[in-house]
Amino acid sequence: MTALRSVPVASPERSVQALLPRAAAIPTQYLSPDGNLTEQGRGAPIDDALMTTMFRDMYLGRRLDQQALNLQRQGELGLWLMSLGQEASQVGSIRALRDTDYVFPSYREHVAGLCRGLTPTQLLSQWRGVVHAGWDWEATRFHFYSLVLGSQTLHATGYAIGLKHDGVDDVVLTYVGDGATSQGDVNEALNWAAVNDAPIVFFCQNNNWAISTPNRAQYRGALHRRATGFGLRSYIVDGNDALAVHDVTQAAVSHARNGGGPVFIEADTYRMAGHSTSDDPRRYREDAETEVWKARDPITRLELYLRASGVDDDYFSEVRAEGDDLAESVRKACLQLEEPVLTDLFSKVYAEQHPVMDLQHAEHLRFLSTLEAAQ
Amino acid sequence: MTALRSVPVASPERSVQALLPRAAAIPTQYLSPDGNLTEQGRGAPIDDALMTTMFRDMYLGRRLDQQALNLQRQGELGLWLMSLGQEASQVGSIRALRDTDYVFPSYREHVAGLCRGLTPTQLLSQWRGVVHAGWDWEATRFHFYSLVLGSQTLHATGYAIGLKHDGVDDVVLTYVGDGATSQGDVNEALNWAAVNDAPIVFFCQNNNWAISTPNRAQYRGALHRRATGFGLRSYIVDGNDALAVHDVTQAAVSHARNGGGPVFIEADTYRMAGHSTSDDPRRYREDAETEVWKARDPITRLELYLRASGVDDDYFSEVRAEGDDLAESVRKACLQLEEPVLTDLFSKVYAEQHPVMDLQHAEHLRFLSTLEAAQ
Amino acid sequence: MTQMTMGKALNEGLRAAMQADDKVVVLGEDIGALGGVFRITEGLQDQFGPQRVVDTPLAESGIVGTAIGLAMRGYRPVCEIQFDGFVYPGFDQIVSQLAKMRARSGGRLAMPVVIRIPCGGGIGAVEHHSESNEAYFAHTAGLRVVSCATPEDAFHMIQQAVLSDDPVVFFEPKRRYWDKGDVADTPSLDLHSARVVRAGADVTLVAHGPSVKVAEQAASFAASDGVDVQVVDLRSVSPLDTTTLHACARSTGRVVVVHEASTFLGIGAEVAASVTEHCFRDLQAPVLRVGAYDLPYPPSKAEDDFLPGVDRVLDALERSLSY
Amino acid sequence: MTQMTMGKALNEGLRAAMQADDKVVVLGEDIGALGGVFRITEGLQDQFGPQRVVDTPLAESGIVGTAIGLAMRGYRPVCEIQFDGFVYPGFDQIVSQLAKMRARSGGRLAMPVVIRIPCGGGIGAVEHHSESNEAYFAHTAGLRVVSCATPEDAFHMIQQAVLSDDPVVFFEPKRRYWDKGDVADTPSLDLHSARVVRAGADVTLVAHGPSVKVAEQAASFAASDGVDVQVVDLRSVSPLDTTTLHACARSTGRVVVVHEASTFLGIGAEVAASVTEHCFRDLQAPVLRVGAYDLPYPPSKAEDDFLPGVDRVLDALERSLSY
Ligand SMILES: Cc1ncc(C[n+]2csc(CCOP(=O)(O)OP(=O)(O)O)c2C)c(N)n1
Ligand SMILES: Cc1ncc(C[n+]2csc(CCOP(=O)(O)OP(=O)(O)O)c2C)c(N)n1
Ligand SMILES: [Mg+2]
Ligand SMILES: [Mg+2]
Repeated sequence: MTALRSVPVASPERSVQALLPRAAAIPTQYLSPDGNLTEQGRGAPIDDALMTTMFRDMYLGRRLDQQALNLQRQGELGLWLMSLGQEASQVGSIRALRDTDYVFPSYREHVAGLCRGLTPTQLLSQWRGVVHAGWDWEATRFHFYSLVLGSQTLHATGYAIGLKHDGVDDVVLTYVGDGATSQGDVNEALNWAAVNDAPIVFFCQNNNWAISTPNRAQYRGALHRRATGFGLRSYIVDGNDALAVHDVTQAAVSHARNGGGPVFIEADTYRMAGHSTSDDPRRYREDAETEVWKARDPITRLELYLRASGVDDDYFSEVRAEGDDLAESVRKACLQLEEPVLTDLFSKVYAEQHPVMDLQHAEHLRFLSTLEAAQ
Repeated sequence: MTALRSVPVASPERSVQALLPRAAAIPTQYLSPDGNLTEQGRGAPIDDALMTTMFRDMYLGRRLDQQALNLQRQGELGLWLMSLGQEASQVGSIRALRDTDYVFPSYREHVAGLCRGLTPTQLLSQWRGVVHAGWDWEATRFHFYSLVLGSQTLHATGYAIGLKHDGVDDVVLTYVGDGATSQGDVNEALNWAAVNDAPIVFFCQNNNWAISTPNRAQYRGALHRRATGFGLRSYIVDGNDALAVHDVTQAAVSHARNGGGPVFIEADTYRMAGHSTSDDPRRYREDAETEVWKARDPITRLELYLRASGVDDDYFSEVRAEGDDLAESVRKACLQLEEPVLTDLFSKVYAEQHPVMDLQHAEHLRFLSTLEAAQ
Repeated sequence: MTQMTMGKALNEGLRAAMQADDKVVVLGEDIGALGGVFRITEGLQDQFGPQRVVDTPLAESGIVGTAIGLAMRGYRPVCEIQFDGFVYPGFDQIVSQLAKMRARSGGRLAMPVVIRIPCGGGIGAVEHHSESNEAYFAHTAGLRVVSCATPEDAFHMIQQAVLSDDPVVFFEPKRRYWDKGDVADTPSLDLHSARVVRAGADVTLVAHGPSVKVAEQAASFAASDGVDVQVVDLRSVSPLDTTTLHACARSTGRVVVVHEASTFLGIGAEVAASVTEHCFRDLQAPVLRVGAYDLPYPPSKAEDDFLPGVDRVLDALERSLSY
Repeated sequence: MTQMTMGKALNEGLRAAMQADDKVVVLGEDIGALGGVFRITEGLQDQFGPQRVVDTPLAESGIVGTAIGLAMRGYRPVCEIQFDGFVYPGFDQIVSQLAKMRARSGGRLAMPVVIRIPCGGGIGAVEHHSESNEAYFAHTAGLRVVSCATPEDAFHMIQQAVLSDDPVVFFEPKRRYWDKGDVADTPSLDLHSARVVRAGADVTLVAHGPSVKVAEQAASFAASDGVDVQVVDLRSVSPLDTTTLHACARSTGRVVVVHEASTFLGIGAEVAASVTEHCFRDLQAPVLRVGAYDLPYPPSKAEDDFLPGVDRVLDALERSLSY
């Protein structure tokens, strides 16, 4: 044994190579909060028509949000989850897709949904409790909402793999929240997409909060770094800058479309309202924080830019008028939404014959008839 | 509108900053496969006594494996999962812990278990079908196995958080396989540990296969990179080099113990045998691959090193004799393991009174008595 | 004896449990500063600190899995699942790990973990927010499953659940959170006993959780028609208090069981099977079940017809009596 | 008509389904080159390629969740869960997503997904490898749950399951994989019908999956004692073929139901409740249940006493007859 060297144990910290989590990258930003092009932005592609389209999208989305809030306060909706503050993330991303690309939203993507041609009323119907899925997802290529957090990311991944098998060059984009990234499903989806080189873009609206849970209690490191670790190409972008979001998403989509594999985009944004109409954010966060983000408002920012670029008042009044119409008409249509009838639902659970369901349906009809007889 | 700049859309690839998955780092290696110190190794701390201890641990572990295999082939065990080839990963890591540090194994950590003082027979008992948990986990600080892949990583994380709350400076080490990293639970655990700065080391024996599934079908990027993305400190080490594994684990453990937060270690190793005694690896992998890894055998490697360092034959014959004893005695003890009796189990499900269980127990006893009466 | 809502009773019960034993920790999504979406943990973080009242990452498997680890370390975790429909991502940890741990360990390892689940419908919620999934857990050996129907039971049962060395899935009927009731200082029953809520000689009506109130209302209506309905609140869904249940069934010879869960393999099936097996000769009519129909929970505007309400219960009572 | 084992019948059934429709894809852990741990998918990857026979990452939620996405894209995925005890990590995707999708979509979105689960005990396996968890799925509205008991049914039922536009949880009794039997070229029953396996006038014995053989053995023993036992193989656990079930119960007036799952809230509870409700006046004795005891699956050396075997069934038949 004497021949063995007996070196004093060196500090292990020095003797091995450790990989340290890197800090988050700096988000891509083209438009500064005061509406000026940043240095990055000055090198970026700018499409006039797109800018005004996106402004309109965001503006109308916000009007819908406000009217839905009113309706909820008046008892006409059971619940509503506002997109307030996240309009640029939604509009910038969805406008970077082809119409045939398939979208799997989470549950807060009303503004994106409008861009896909969903009617405001369709968007409200679920929250009024008349249907679970309020629109034609095949026609709009905008799937119905998933309320079980993160579950849709696996569906999206499976769908994307199907696209690849079919040799179609559409891509899938799925929206996911910062909170949802903690779910096993989302991480399984990232891994699955990577292993399969699936043509999918995970678009994470990191609005800094999951109900009352701030990012620091949700994860460490940075979400886009995590995606990188799973082998995805990943981006971080200022989520309140529609222009940057659009360009980054386009880059991501083209990467995925061209067989480059899955991409993750982290959009740094903020939930300006409460989590939902049932939530009171003052219980867990400072108004001062919200104030900071008010100054980064995505709609104001683009308006300032457009005005500085010479877009005139006429344009803005037109859009405002359209917003008034939207608000007015959605209120009417909402109140007229047809209510579901239980007896209709028995035939909508299974495609094929089901004796137990038939028995229950018959039993329900019998019961209804006794009620009628009693009257 | 005319004032808007109309720049042609540049290639998005050039206009945004993409984070690309980085390739795996190079594993830390102190001993080359032929038993020589590498350059890294020459700067490393070497403890003579530890080297011979670890050789003995690995050797005895392999003897247990072989004897268990024999017993299974003779019908005395229902199943056995060999550690063949992974001895350095297990011994190097477990020997870097204090006795009070708590270990959550997966199901293949027999060699580590021996180091913690588990008897070979205790290790066999579960696979003979006489118990689910064959040893005193509190005394050995080595938890019973978890067969639902990855589930133990969350228990380990919770336990580690408990340690931290208690102000104890023990750490937790949990073993996990490459395949298991695809499970949602493991990713939730990484995140949870990071958020809580939990004193835990995730030790991943990346043996390149999950039954028949090779790494390339399991994940992309590299597992230690994924952990980095979750905000963990992470290491990659040559898992067939006990010396390097020990030193890296020591670094990790001391980081975790000193409040630095969770650590992930990826040990690059190989499952030399089939997945289990029920598995035939020739159905899915080339013998040539196994041959490559044979040349990297962890036990041979350390033996070569020790011999070159002057450890004499006496030492090796002693260890061999010990191995013979182990093999002999475990065979005897295995055949004598007491079998479970169903009637005993009714009282082991609940701590407190349970009328339905009592009814069933009584019913079972009644049934047994009718059987006896019939005889 | 004080008056309070069920929500407040749960809050006070948790507070008392935490005061009594500093190994009791509470974990879940948004239970800290917010006090939980139903405010059941309101004020607890202020009082006991963020180490004992923990806002977790958003992952139910993580909540239950780390609670198991904490229990192994000697803690007594109480997990909050935000809504019934979100317990499934944690199903493996509950069913394979939490439930089986003691048996797997040969009876040595205790798992004093409580999983609180606000359950059931009737509040006009969107999908996944109105489910009654107690049968999944009741079918799982190793778990205890209970449900409170009154503020009094809420206050005492949550404390008894925390004191239990067995894992307890604790269902809280969310639409009763705002109902007020008297709360006595000491519990009158243990965690596993059924309670005869109303004496009656003609027919036994068995319910638990949110349906107890429905059963009592139905019994009142029936009384005005001269029918004397006995109402039993199961309280413990697993184990069933078969002694009480069978005695009640024998006393009237007619049993109707009502619950919000799907009828097929709902707890009503077990009640029917058990009562029939043990009280066959005393039964005048088959046990009748009034559960939700076997549809996924419908859009909320249809929930009143979907949930077993007073009229469906009265209809079943009538069918039982006229059998 | 050919003779083959149940394992082979499943393999051939899958092959036929894949040949008939190239939208059928098979996914799971180790099902490619290895052919699955039970070799049920042996040779399929060679024949249909790695795009249709997919070795997935090791994650059950991922398997089911991506299968749902594939189904939305027009595929008909067949998922293999490696062992019964490993389906729980995928529980949310099965119960909240797969099961509810059609109803959520207002009846518009079909979910032709099959989840194959090798189930049950009796093979001396370690923990989590011998479970019978059909009741969880049977309690879930939106799913169909079936189990094959013979090679013939295995061959045809797997094809019928693949053809179904509804999600089907397909239980394969693993200890019967090696049993041989005749397989006719065309199916004699649809996926949802029970089968009277043996005629009998004295008592009806109801079973499914691995317990059908136990029931038949018990019936043979009973026959030698002069008792004429009718044996019914449920085949479909959800929906139950109540027509056949009730008719059989009425014909003998005595019913015993046997299954490997826990007794409490096992499918026997539903059989008992349903038969009692609909055939009360015809019953001479209460429906008796012979299930596994409500313990987590014991170490395998105790499984013979744990599982409902022939002796326990005979005991129950006797109790029923002498009631
Ligand atoms: C599996 C699951 N658990 C819990 C919930 C309850 N819940 C609804 S939204 C929410 C927070 C989501 O946060 P995030 O993912 O950041 O999305 P955001 O609401 O901020 O858009 C929670 C906890 C749920 N819907 N699903
Ligand atoms: C949740 C779950 N799914 C499936 C299995 C079946 N199974 C047992 S071991 C194994 C492969 C594990 O591979 P890995 O994690 O790399 O560990 P190794 O066996 O290589 O040590 C599989 C699929 C399981 N035990 N648990
Ligand atoms: Mg958020
Ligand atoms: Mg492996």
